[in-house]
Amino acid sequence: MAAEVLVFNLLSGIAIVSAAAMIMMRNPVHSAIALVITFVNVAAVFIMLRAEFLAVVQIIVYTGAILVLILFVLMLVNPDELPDFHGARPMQQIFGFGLGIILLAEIAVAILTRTVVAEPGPWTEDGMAAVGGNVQAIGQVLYSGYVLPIQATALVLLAATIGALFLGRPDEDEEPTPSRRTVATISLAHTRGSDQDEIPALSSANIKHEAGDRDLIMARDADEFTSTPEDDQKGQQE
Amino acid sequence: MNELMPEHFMFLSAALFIIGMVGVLTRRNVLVIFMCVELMLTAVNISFIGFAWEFSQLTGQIFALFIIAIAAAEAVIGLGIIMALTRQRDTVDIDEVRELRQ
Amino acid sequence: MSSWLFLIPLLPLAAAVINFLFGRWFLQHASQWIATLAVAASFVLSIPVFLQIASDEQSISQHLYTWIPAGDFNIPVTLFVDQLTATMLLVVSGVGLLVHIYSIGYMHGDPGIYRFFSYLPLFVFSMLMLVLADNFLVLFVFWEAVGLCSFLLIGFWYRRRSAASAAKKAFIVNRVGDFGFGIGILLIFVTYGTIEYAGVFGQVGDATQTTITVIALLLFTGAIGKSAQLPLFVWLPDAMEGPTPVSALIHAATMVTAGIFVIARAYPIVSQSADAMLVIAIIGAATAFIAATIAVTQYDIKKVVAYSTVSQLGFMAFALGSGAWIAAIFHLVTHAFFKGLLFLGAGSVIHGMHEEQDMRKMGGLKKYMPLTYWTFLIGAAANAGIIPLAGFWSKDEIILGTWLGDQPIIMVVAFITAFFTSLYMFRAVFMTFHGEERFDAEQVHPHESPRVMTIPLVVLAFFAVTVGFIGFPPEDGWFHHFLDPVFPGMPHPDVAWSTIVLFAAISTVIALSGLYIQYMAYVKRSISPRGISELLGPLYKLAANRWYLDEIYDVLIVRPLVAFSMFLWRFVDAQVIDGTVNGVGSLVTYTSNQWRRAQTGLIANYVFAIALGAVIIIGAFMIFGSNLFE
Amino acid sequence: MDANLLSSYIFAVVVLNVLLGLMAYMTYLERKLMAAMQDRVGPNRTGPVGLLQPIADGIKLLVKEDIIPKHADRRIFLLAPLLSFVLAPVAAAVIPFGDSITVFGHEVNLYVADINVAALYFLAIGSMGVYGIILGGYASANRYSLLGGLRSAAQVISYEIILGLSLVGVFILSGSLSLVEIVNQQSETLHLGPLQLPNWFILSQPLAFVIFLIAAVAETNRAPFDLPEAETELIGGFHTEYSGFRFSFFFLAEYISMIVISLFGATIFLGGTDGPIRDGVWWLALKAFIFLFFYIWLRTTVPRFRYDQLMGLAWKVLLPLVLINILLTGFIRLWGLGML
Repeated sequence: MAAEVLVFNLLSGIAIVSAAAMIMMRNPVHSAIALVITFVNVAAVFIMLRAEFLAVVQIIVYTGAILVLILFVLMLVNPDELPDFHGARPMQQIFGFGLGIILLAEIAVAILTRTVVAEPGPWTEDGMAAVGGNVQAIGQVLYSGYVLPIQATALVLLAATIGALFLGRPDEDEEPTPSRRTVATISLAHTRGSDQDEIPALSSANIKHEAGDRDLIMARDADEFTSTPEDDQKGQQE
Repeated sequence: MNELMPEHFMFLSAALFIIGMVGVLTRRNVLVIFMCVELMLTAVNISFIGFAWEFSQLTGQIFALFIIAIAAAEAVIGLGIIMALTRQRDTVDIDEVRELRQ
Repeated sequence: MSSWLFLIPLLPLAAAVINFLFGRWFLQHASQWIATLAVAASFVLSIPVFLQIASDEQSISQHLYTWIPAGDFNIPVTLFVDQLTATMLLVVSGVGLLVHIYSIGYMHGDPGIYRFFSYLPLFVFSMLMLVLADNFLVLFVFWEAVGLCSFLLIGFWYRRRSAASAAKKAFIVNRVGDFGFGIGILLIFVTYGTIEYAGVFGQVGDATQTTITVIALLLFTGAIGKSAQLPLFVWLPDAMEGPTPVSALIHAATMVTAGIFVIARAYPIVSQSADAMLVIAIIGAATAFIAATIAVTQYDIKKVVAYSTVSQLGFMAFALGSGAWIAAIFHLVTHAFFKGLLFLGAGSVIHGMHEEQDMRKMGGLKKYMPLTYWTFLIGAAANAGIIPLAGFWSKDEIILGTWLGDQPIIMVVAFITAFFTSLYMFRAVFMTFHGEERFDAEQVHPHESPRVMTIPLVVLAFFAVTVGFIGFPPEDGWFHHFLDPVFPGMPHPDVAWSTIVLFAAISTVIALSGLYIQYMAYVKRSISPRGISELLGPLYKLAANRWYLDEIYDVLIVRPLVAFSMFLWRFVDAQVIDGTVNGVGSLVTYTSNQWRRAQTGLIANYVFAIALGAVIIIGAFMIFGSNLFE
Repeated sequence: MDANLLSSYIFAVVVLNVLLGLMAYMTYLERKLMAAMQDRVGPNRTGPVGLLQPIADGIKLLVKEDIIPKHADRRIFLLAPLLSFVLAPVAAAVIPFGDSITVFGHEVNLYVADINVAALYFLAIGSMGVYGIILGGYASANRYSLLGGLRSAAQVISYEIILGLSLVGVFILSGSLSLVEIVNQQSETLHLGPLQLPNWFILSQPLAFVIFLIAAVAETNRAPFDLPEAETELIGGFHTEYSGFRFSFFFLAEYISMIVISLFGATIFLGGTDGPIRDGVWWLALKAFIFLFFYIWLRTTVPRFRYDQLMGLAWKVLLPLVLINILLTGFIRLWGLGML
């Protein structure tokens, strides 16, 4: 089945190239798009490996949710703040690539020299077809042998949701201040109240008498539009 | 190689994993590092699914499923942290975040 | 029938939990009704159980759940009722019910009443479970639980320093006995490989004679603590700091008899060891005698009754030791009624005298509280062994048992003790109720207690009179036949009627002589107690000072312990341990300061370290090989 | 290359072209219907009753100038509309248009592919569709476009969860993710005494159907959930900077999405090709048309939501409802299997 190998090589070639592009791109949005391409190709590889369900899940979760969220965050970040790829740490990059090459060599040797031996299981293509397909097969195995891990995963997801809500809540570093006093004015044009810096917070001492006895001021000129605290005191003395 | 062999997907997995690792090591943008981590997780998934395919087992696929679920949780938390970070420090440069040094 | 056996202990537990959780805020005085009804229900439920046991002589058991399923080591929680347990069930729940009713009057108005009425049913629950247990571990758990309840109830008025320290004393002294008891149970498990009654008792003979003796003595150690035998009885008189109903229920009728119950329950083991039985008999006799001599010299009415309790427990113990098993249990039952009666009567006196306990400040109370007087008199007479009251039958039988068991010395001691019993009992009666009124009539207005308190007195008095007849005729009564299956293989010596009558006559003479002496001393005033005490001189002082046992313990145990603790604190803790801990701390601080430099704060460096580690490990794997991939 | 594969390819081409043609006349239909509802005439000059209007529009868009903003991220700017346009009809591949028919001696299946995970595949393609919008908004280097893109991303992710979960009830009842299988199950007939009912899932899952309808509207960014392109606040949203045929790609993608999701909803809930007489693709078309009519009707009737209302509706109202629906369905299913 040379065709199969051909298709596989094509898909994995695209995946690897776009993954490499992902880490080489300067613009993180381009990186994200490269990663989308990688993921879609990986999903196709999954289909070749008889994992249709996981392929779809891969697309829905990784490309449809996680990467969209990453893009989302990327766009919220000011592009000017993005650090350079070719930053001030050349040593770091040399070491990074060096390590990558060594590790690749090691794993290549491992893959080529070692073989994995294991008992083949029952889930061949026919085996899966017998229960109705990949989804049904996964469902049977998952909900018979992995009930507890499923529950644990649900808890992890719940905890993550709560954690995200906690992390994403608005800043609360501002002390809740007592509500500012608003100056009741009838404005024709410019209110003096808005020009004043800040009107002191209403204290409990003067809140009571102010609540009821403030009348509507019919303004004749601009100075009368606003009643200031001094005015209030005057009014009380009278 | 005229047939699809385990070596195929193992090389794919290794290559993607190492590319992700190199990305984590060399990039400074937290978001890109984040994407690289996702890539590494996917690389591991390829291994799992590949072995599941080779031995006609489903255990590998189920592990991959769990990895995807956990990756989703990780992404949510990670992005939440990044959001908090940008709000507080106005940066996504990982080298500027070094409070732990104290 | 056996299907709702579990309700008997469960109901008091439920009442205790409800009162404890909701008592303070919601129930308050309503808690007393919950507790009383629950105990009443378990009493009512106990009756058919008893009747069934009595009719078909089959033991009942109900498996509740498996507490510890660990391989071969299974501890089931199973309720087990045989004749002995059925008797105890009736006694515990019956006396418990009466004490609950009495407490409604006695504790009226106490702010902690909900607490009282959650501890008391909790005690009833624990005691019921203790007697219902079918293995030694469950027995031990509830053995400790009744100790805990005793602690809580003695220290019920915990703001009173003496109550708090009495509670602690009771708890700590009991620990000594419990320690031995625990080791005994471990030894049983090691020896027999099981701790279930049936399994252990079925293979008693497999162990060596020494082992059996050691096990029996260790079990008796527990009984020494719990049943206040020499030398650990010092806690019981102090325990009178608790409310009087508690003294009646726990420290007279039920908990202190747990030790006797356990020895009786372990009959198959104990009866195999003549040495152990001899030790039990000697300790019991000594306890009975010493406590009786102390009781004669006490002035606190509750202390008199308390020492009387210790003395009577000594009676039961040496009855067990002498082989008079059924007599011991018989005495346990009768004692529960008349001693409960005496305590409640004493409580009624104290209540009527406005918390006055000193008999020197009483006298002539007969006309103020007639009901209390008559019932107290009945209880005292029963305790002293006046024919035909309950105490007479059981005590006479014990003395007879010592003779039958070839323990003539103990028999003599028993007779002397019986004489002292009569002395202190009637001394208490006459000092309290007869003679001139020595209290301050301006301050104190004695009055009869409310009906809720006197009714239990009357009921108990009725039983104190009649319950002895279940053991009539002596050695051949209904009770003997009832309990016979519990003690298989117990010898049944034929006793001639003449012997029985002779012993009864001697007992009666002794009891009546005590009565007569006290009548002359405190009513007719023809004998001066003071003169006698001066005549006896050092002997009297010895008894009045409780044989200096507390002082001896203080010198021998408490002070060295305190000194050792000071040493541990000042030197071992403050210098050795703290020095080590601080040294470790500073070492860690120093090394951490050195290592801190590795913390660059650059995540890239950390990731690099991880990746480098992975590369090195995989490389090592590839070079040196492993069998993982082959 | 076996014959089956070949026939699938041919059928795919047919479907694609039909979809494109339908799309063109969808715009005409919408304008006509809206005009009728708003008491206007609508397009009526080009051709008889304006029938050639879509073609004229197409030509107009193709010949218009293609403007690329100066600061735009060129590559992504060019990629985004293509992505939208390509992905929109791909989802139609799994929709069964009927049983197999015999053409020239070959048996031809009236669907492109019957894959085992068809419904999930549909959702996956739908979730990919958001890239076109978000990337288009980003690449335009325009704050309004960016905001439109972000809104779209949040909205589509949120409503995709609702959309997916609303289908779970159907999956539980049918026990399959394959659309062919789901349609087959719906073609059975229920006998309730004298009453004969089709086994359509709208009858057993009415709540899920309503939620699906709402989520579908939001998923396709249509009124009243067309926040990404809210003209009044975002001057057009993500496609502000697009013009000419690039704009038309977005435009086409939206209408194709509408048609495809209508077909999908008709397949899942309304029995697909099942009908009272003479099963066939015409029933599917009729049902999809009902959906499409509903879309247009909604657009002319309901004002646009505010953004927080939109998200609140998804997370606080629909999500709990849909979870309750799943729970109930699960219990009923267990009960039906005698496991409860």
